[in-house]
Amino acid sequence: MTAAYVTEPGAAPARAAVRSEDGTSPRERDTERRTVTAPDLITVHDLKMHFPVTEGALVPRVVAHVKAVDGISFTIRKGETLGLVGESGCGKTTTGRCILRLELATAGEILFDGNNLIELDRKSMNALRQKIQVIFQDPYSSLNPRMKIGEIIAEPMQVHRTEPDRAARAARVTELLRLCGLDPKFADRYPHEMSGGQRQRVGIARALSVRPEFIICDEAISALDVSIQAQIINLLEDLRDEFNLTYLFIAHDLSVVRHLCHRVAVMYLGKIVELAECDELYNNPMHPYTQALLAAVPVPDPEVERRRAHQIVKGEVPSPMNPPSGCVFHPRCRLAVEDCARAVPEFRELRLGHWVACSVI
Amino acid sequence: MTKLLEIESLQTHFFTSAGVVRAVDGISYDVDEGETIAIVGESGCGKSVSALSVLRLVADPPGRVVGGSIRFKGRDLLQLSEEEIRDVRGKDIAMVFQEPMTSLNPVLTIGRQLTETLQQHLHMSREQADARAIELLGLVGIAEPARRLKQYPHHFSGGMRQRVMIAMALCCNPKLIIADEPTTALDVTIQAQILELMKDLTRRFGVALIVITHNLGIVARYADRVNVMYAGKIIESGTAQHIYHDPQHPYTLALLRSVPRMDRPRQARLDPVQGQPPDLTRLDGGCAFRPRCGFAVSRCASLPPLDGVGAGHLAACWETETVAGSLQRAS
Amino acid sequence: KAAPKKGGVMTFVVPDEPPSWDGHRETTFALIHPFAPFYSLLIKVNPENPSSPTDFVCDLCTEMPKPADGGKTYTFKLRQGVKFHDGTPLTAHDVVASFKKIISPPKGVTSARVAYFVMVDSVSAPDNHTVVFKLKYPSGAFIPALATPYNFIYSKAKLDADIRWYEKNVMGSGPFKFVAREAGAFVKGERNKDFYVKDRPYLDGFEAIFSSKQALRVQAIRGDRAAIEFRGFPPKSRDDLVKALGKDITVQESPWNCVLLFTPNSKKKPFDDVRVRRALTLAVDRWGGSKHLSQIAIVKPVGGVSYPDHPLAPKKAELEQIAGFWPDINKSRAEAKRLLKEAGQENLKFTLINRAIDQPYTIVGTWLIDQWRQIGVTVDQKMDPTGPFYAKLRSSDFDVTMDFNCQSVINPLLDIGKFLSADKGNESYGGYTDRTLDKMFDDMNRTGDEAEQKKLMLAFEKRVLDEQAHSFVTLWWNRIIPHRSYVKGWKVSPSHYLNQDLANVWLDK
Amino acid sequence: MYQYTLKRMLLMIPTLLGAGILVFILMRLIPGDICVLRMAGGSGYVDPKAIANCHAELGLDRSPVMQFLDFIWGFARFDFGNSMWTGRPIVEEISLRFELSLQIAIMATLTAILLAIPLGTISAVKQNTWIDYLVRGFSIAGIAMPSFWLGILIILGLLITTKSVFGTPWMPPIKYVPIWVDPLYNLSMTIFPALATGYRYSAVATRMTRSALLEVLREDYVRTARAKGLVQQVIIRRHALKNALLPVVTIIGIEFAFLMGGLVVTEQVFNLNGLGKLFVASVSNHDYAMTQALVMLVVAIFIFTNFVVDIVYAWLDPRIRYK
Amino acid sequence: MTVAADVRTEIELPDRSETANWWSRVRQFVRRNPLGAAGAIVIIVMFIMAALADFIAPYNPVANAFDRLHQPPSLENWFGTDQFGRDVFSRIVYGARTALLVGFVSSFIGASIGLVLGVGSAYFGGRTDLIFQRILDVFMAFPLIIMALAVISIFGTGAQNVIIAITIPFIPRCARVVRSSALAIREMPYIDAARANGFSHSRIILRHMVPNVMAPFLIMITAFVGQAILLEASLSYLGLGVQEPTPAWGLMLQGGAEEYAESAPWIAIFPGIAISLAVFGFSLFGDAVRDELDPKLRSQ
Ligand SMILES: Nc1ncnc2c1ncn2[C@@H]1O[C@H](COP(=O)(O)OP(=O)(O)OP(=O)(O)O)[C@@H](O)[C@H]1O
Ligand SMILES: Nc1ncnc2c1ncn2[C@@H]1O[C@H](COP(=O)(O)OP(=O)(O)OP(=O)(O)O)[C@@H](O)[C@H]1O
Ligand SMILES: [Mg+2]
Ligand SMILES: [Mg+2]
Repeated sequence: MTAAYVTEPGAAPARAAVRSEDGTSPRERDTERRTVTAPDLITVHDLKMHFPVTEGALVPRVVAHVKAVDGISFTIRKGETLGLVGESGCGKTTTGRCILRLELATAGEILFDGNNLIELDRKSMNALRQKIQVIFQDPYSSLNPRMKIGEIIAEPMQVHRTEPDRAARAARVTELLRLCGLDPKFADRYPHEMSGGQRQRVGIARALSVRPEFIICDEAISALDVSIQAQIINLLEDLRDEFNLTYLFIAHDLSVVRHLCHRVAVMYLGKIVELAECDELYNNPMHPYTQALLAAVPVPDPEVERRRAHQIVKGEVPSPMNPPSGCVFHPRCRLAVEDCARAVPEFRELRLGHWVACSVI
Repeated sequence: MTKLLEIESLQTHFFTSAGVVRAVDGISYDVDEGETIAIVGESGCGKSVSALSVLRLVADPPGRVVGGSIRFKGRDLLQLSEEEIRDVRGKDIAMVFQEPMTSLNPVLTIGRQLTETLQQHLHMSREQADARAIELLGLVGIAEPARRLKQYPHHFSGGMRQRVMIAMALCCNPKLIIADEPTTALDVTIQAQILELMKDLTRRFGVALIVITHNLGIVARYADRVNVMYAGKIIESGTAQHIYHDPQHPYTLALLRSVPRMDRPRQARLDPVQGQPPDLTRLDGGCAFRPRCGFAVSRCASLPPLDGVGAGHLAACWETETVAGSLQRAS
Repeated sequence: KAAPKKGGVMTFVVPDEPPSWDGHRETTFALIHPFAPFYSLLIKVNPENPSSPTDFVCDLCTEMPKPADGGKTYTFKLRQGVKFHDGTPLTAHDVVASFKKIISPPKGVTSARVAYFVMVDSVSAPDNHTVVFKLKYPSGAFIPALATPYNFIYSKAKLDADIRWYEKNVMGSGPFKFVAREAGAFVKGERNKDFYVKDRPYLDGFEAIFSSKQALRVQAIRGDRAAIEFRGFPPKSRDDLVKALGKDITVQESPWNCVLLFTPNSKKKPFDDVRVRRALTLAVDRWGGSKHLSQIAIVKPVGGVSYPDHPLAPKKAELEQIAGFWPDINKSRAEAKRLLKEAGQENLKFTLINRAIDQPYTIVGTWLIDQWRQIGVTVDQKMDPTGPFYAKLRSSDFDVTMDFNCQSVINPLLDIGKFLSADKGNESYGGYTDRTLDKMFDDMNRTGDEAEQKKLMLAFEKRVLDEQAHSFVTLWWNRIIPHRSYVKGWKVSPSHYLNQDLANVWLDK
Repeated sequence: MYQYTLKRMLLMIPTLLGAGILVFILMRLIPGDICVLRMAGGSGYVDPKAIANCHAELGLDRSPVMQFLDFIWGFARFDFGNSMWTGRPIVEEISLRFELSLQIAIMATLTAILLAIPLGTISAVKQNTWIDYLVRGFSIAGIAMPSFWLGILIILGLLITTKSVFGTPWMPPIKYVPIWVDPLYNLSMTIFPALATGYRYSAVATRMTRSALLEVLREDYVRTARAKGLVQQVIIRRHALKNALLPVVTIIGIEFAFLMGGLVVTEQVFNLNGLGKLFVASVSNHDYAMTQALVMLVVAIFIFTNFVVDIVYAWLDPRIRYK
Repeated sequence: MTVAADVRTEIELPDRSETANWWSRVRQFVRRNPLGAAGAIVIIVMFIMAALADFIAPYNPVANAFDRLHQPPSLENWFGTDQFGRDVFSRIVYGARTALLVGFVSSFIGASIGLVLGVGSAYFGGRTDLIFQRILDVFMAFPLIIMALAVISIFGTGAQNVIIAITIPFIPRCARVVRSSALAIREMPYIDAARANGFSHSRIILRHMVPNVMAPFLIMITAFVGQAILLEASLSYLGLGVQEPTPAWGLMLQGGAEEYAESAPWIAIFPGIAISLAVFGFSLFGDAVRDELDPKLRSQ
């Protein structure tokens, strides 16, 4: 690094992270070390996704924009899991879709392996798609009901020619099903013959089929039953370790994010309001929104609950079509001062690797 | 103190082409006045159906209450005529449903939907009903209630709709409110608002509350007593304290262990409940959790009764000792 | 016979609505039925004897003229005191102006019957009550052409002001005055009190209601929503009406100056082979067909190329000599099969183009197909609406087509022009050229001698239908008019175009 | 609302233009010639000069592009020109027929609504009982019966029964008289076709009501209403029916538009001098001008009806209210 | 503490619930949907008539017999004879062929073209969809019978052209329905998954979207068959349908219905019943298909 040392907003800390006080498992330390030394895999810089709202059926005219994602930046290192949390409609999914280029971002850049995904032509993008996979929230609608499980898993291999011949594909399907904890005989079943948890395993197997480097898990577990969620979380963890996968883990269950992620970004109304190492964020939340979010999560222990202070944030998330001026959180913020309504807070690195967008603290 | 609601061996089955779904298969519990009872359990275990059965709202066909009794203030709701049960619905017992987005009629104003209950049960005039509706909306924390009355559900956000649903439930000063996953569809911050509101209102008006949920955290915060359901049966019942600190049924235990917890240090690995939820059409006579249970023994092939394992603490398991033992060892 | 009663409004149904109201330019009976009562003609068929093909009487003239100048000049004296409905007097100049419009229309004006009057050299009015026609050559076709019911006499003043005025207006001198018309619905007329025939018309008025579905027209008569329909009903409807209404229904029938033909395309294989064409006609049992089809369709008389009751038409014995009219159908069919075999066409298959009109086109077509089936020929029928049907006829886009000839005044000398060579007659669609035939036709028209004409006609007939087998007559039509018995004074004629001024009609109510 | 209306009007233009192009091309693809058709009464022969003359008179000798531009330009000025067949102004030709068609369409639609909504509701509420089967059978029978067949049966039935009852056969009038001139006469003519088509079209609407209501009855808010202890009738009337009517309104709207332009067969059966009959006549007469005008009219009615349906929709469903 | 078994231990597959055999499936269908079953019977009878017409029909359906004109039903002629003396029963049996041919071919072709257009339009969206929508508007607004009339006038009559005339109006109707369900499908995550994997447009359309709009497609087809039979009858009534002497129900109604409605009603009654029954059958069956395929209706 030379004199022009300017960290990207939201970038991973350059040196070893502040350790949490409590004991961490050997495995966790291991991954942490890897994170520190690993190169950046994906860098999102000032990403904006504004959906035009049109009127007029004949000659559509743009009357407004839904600012689903409004200038966010972060970096994910190889082997790292970044959690993305926030309330419904804050733009988590849209961020993921922009990276997958299911939506063409309005502005900003997404660097993956040195390529800016936003500017890539269709052909080179398709080649890259093999490395970026996705697991969706709804296990019921993310599998084509008219295809057999085997076909679903084999199709990406066929298209990307990672496994050009049929027999090899079949063998790999068996292997993948096993890997995801399913009986290989499932290969010639249809999705509707399976339970939600099983389907989610199929979704994971499909994502793994072309040996990706980066997987976007968009609420991959929130549609599942509590008793099944843990199975899938463990599976995701195991696979990450085994194949050195990088995850963008989108969720709104804060306890799951805490369990699974190395770093966490908190989004609110199209912006990242806080980004930090996982333990740092949970132990020392700085942004008032993050604090409220954490306070709102009930803990399954009556004793603890009785002792906890219940700080409840007022109001609801405004529409991204006309977000509040200044700091988007100020109408609901308990710390808000007059200036918050005017000045857009800077996304600052308040501590090493701990970025916050709040001008009050 | 008299029991407000006594449910005894309630059985509700669905007769479908795939076979008989024993959605609720002999559950019994009581609710005292002003008490908050939680029912937890995984998806499809019969929580909603048991709640709907209380007001005889299960779609018939295919569903039917095939056995048991539900006594509300001593009257068996299952024996009432259609008119009599209508009088109970909304007046004595009110319900709040899971999906605030679809549970309100999109083509009627909020006001209309609120006042029609008042007019039906309390025979209020239009003006009286409107006044009461405004009062109720204010109560559940909706600003400018008079103006809001004339609006339609689509003008309201999810959280506000759920507030309206609560206002609607409170309309006729019911003795009991059954809330079926009232916050599942909402964001955490909104969820907290709604729960706090419900807790507050039920306390203030002394309304008993049955909350159905699968979020163990919510239960811990609000419930006096907890019933854990599995495959159409209550498998454990007790105070929140019992359930969280002294679970006697392997399923309860497994459920508690499987969720990552914010109040504890990060675990290396989660401890999931193995296997898949049971198919309610193909239950054999034995304990339904047996195939997924780490404590299963041969005796589990016969149905364990829901027996007391402590004061006000019931569990349906042959191996409660072993379970308790394992708990001791673990801690 | 009861004395005619005055008064009453007669309602009748008309299957179609005419395009314009100008008789000179239109060719459909739909114009005649509602509009003929408004106009006078110079001469017309005898309303007392309409079934005769040769009985013409004066309408506006006072006396049928004798041809002078070797048959080249006809001088008509007109009635005095005839008035148009607007009160202006009708003079010879009006008659001349009308016929000039028919015979030699000015540019931009359409007349449908220019060809009828090719023999006319000039028409003039030496004085107010005399009209003189000068012909280029004597012709037996002139008087019948003159009696054509479309030759309405218009007012010269109106024509001078706007020669196309009559397309959208009515102003004649006929027995009825125009009252109202509603598009697609009806035309109403009322009695012309100043009509030149004393005490006529009997009716106070009439109402012509347009109704395109035949079944509905039949029911209308049954339910007394209408008294009569002048085109004709099929036999079954007649029987139903009689059965339902008994003596309230009177039926008048007449052979009809219309005939269906079928014409092979001589330019197309294998119909360029006379043997194939002959086989097709030999297969058709006309005598049997007459008996059978007359029960279900508006056809009956067996005849050759000219109207069967006309003096020029062949006698039955003569007819039986012609192929397709042989009394022994089995022999005829055997011959047909032999011919086909000889021509190598035993498994002949073709499509018959037909006009999508039930009575009698579809029925005759279907019957023909069954007739041909019996000599092993497979035929597909393709029905076309009138527009496309004409288009196909005229462009020779067919194997075999149904064809028709339907004229108003019976005038065989004109009517058989239908069979001339393609370049000569313009009305034949077989695509053949036969100069012998053309010469026979010319000779027939030029000779005044009736016996000679008859001889030539027979030869013509033989050549068209048998020897050269160009085009074939199926059956002549049969006009069946069942009407309310209270309709009196109307006599059926061999053409639905004729005798429609309604002057003599009265209601016995 | 005003702006919305304006927008809808603009939206009509491409549809109308498309329909104009379509009908223009279709008509000219039909083999045959109006002039031949007019003048070939006796034997199919027409003097070529007469044809040329007639073409010039009707403007058919110009290039198709010119003809098209003329048609569209005339249409844009609401100048529909003259019928090629009768030579009279098209507006005059259409007006009486329009009146009749409109009356029948309104009466038939009313019949359909009056049949469909109660029957559909009963059928849904009593799902899978014999009443349900009966209603469904009755309504499907309406669709299954060819309409002309039904018409023939009606007329014949009237003739035969009146004959046996009164001694003289009676049939409906075959001539249209506007309702304000002679209501009784008018109704005695229009009632039968209106019933016949109304029954037929009620079938679709009945089925739609039934299935929409069944769907709505499964909705959460109906369960909410039941949980509030409302009476069944109130639930159906207030909560279910209003929602269920949304798709039914669409169906009825489409059918109304269809009735305005598509009653071809029924008009033949009852000799109704309506738009359908005129349509058939003008197509078979090759009356380009008339057919074009009629298509534009019917398409405009179709669009207008859709517009009305949208307004009714907005009135029924507060979620779609236009500013 | 119970040892957490490795999550990856296979979830074993229970035996496939013994796939209900064919017969019990049929019985279930009949129980669930008695009206649909009645419709199915009608359709089966029609198919049998069409397939085995040569054996079932006692007479040649086109041979005229002028000695037996409009005979009432009797032992020789079960349904009587028509105006050409042809056996009505035989003509009805053979007529099933025409009805099924016209019905199935037109609805299949119409629905298939509509399927491709609808799915394509929904998938590509944007301007393509906008233009396509406007074109659909035109065709939807265009009076159906006039379109048929024009098509027949252009191409001429005959079964094949009747099929064309009936097919054309079906296309936009099917396209519209398919498009709206394809729009919903396009938003499904599995389509996103396919797009995220860079599958080609044709693959996404053909493998992922088309199979999933099969339900509305099949529903449309069954609904269309009945309509096509009716439309053919209407065209026949206007003289534009299948032509004599082809045995076709609509044609039989046209030729005989009005003229002989009173004196020889059997000429018109039997084909009328045949048409009504067929349409009735297909409508009932179509409803049943919809109930079976539409999960919303099924879970009642
Ligand atoms: N295609 C689109 N067109 C217009 N607006 C869109 C589109 N997709 C998303 N949005 C809007 O963008 C905002 C962000 O949506 P997004 O799905 O990214 O939120 P999310 O954080 O994933 O929410 P959830 O937790 O509910 O999944 C929402 O307000 C949404 O309505
Ligand atoms: N209408 C129905 N027909 C058939 N089976 C039904 C019906 N409704 C519910 N069931 C079955 O009854 C069982 C219990 O359903 P219930 O809705 O009570 O579950 P739940 O515990 O509320 O689940 P969730 O947490 O998903 O709401 C389920 O297995 C379900 O499949
Ligand atoms: Mg999302
Ligand atoms: Mg539930």
